[in-house]
Amino acid sequence: SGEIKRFLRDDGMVKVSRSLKENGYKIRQATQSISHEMGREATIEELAAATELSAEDIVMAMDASVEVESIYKTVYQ
Amino acid sequence: MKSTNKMKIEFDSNTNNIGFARVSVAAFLTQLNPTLEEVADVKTAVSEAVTNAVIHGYDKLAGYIELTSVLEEDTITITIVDKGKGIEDVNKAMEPLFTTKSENEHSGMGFMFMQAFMDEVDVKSLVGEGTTVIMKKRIGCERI
Amino acid sequence: MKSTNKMKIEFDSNTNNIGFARVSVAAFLTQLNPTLEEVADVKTAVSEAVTNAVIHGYDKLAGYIELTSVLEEDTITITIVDKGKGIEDVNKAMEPLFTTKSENEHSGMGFMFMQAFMDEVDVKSLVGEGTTVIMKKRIGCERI
Ligand SMILES: Nc1ncnc2c1ncn2[C@@H]1O[C@H](COP(=O)(O)OP(=O)(O)O)[C@@H](O)[C@H]1O
Ligand SMILES: Nc1ncnc2c1ncn2[C@@H]1O[C@H](COP(=O)(O)OP(=O)(O)O)[C@@H](O)[C@H]1O
Ligand SMILES: [Mg+2]
Ligand SMILES: [Mg+2]
Repeated sequence: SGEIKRFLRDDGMVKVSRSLKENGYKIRQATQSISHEMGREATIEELAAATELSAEDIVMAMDASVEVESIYKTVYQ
Repeated sequence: MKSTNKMKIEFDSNTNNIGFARVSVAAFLTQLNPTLEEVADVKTAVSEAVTNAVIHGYDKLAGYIELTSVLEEDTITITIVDKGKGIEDVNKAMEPLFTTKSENEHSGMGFMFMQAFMDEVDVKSLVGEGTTVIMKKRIGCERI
Repeated sequence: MKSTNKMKIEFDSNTNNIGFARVSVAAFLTQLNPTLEEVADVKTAVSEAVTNAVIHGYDKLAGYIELTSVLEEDTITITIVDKGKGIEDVNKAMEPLFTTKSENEHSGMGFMFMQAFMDEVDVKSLVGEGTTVIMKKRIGCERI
């Protein structure tokens, strides 16, 4: 099944996010630039559009306990 | 007008599940297009309520926690139920700094956080039967 | 030895809830300390199974979906139940490229994804009664 997985991924059908840390950085950047532009806080839909992440993945990436859990996973990637 | 949507999660009383409950509610809440601050508010309130169910409700005993979440228009209602030991005096329990576990890092601020971050917090409890916490928050009213 | 932990989520059949289901399972799974790739595998499989329940099981009708997740040792078992229309021929349905909804962007690859990303996939279905998908994955075996 390893080969099928690789094929499906290389084909772009499945996206594997690089790391939660990287996503966290993208989200924080987008939060800042949107609030600067709009003069108010960014909504999750605006952040999803700006980062190309799903809204649920954004809330998961921003959850501290999940980030801590995943520290060594960034090494793995 | 937004339609109604409902979810329910049930899980073992286990400190490991606090993060799971918090993230599940946050993921469900994204449908109301909240800001990250609104998400953080709800997550904090859920963490406090679920922590109370695990630490005080069931203490070291095994048990189930049930969390229901309903989206109606722009409001999220979250109900957290444990069948644990219950609270003798709810009004007193909700006073800032009141705690029955001062030995540990329990500061007696849990209910205060829930009240600060949600629009409404309602607690029903019976000794020996368990505790139900109902919290509501309107999303998006700080925008415009 | 790791102890057992269990959660159950129930939600309306609604495409908006697919993301919620996926992230809830991912958040629960973090307890087994998975790699990001393992998390992505499980999220993909859950998305496919829940999408099938919404799109094929209930089609446009209202209904509930139940997802149970159990952690035992280093293995996660996920069970997804719908009470929708059921599958006539499960073996045929599981063949790559088989789909009963070719009009839309349904490519008939859902079951293939589940099988590729999980270690075991078991499907039970009865026409008129609904469908149960049970998937298992051992976490951490690609490390060492
Ligand atoms: N689910 C519950 N079951 C039993 N007792 C509870 C529950 N939730 C809160 N309590 C009681 O209310 C008190 C105050 O709760 P809280 O404000 O969260 O402070 P803390 O958790 O730091 O003690 C707790 O010390 C406990 O006695
Ligand atoms: N939960 C379900 N209820 C009813 N039918 C289903 C269900 N899941 C799958 N099926 C049937 O199996 C077929 C194959 O599913 P899948 O491999 O996911 O491909 P696709 O969803 O792209 O059609 C579907 O087209 C449908 O006929
Ligand atoms: Mg507390
Ligand atoms: Mg499918």
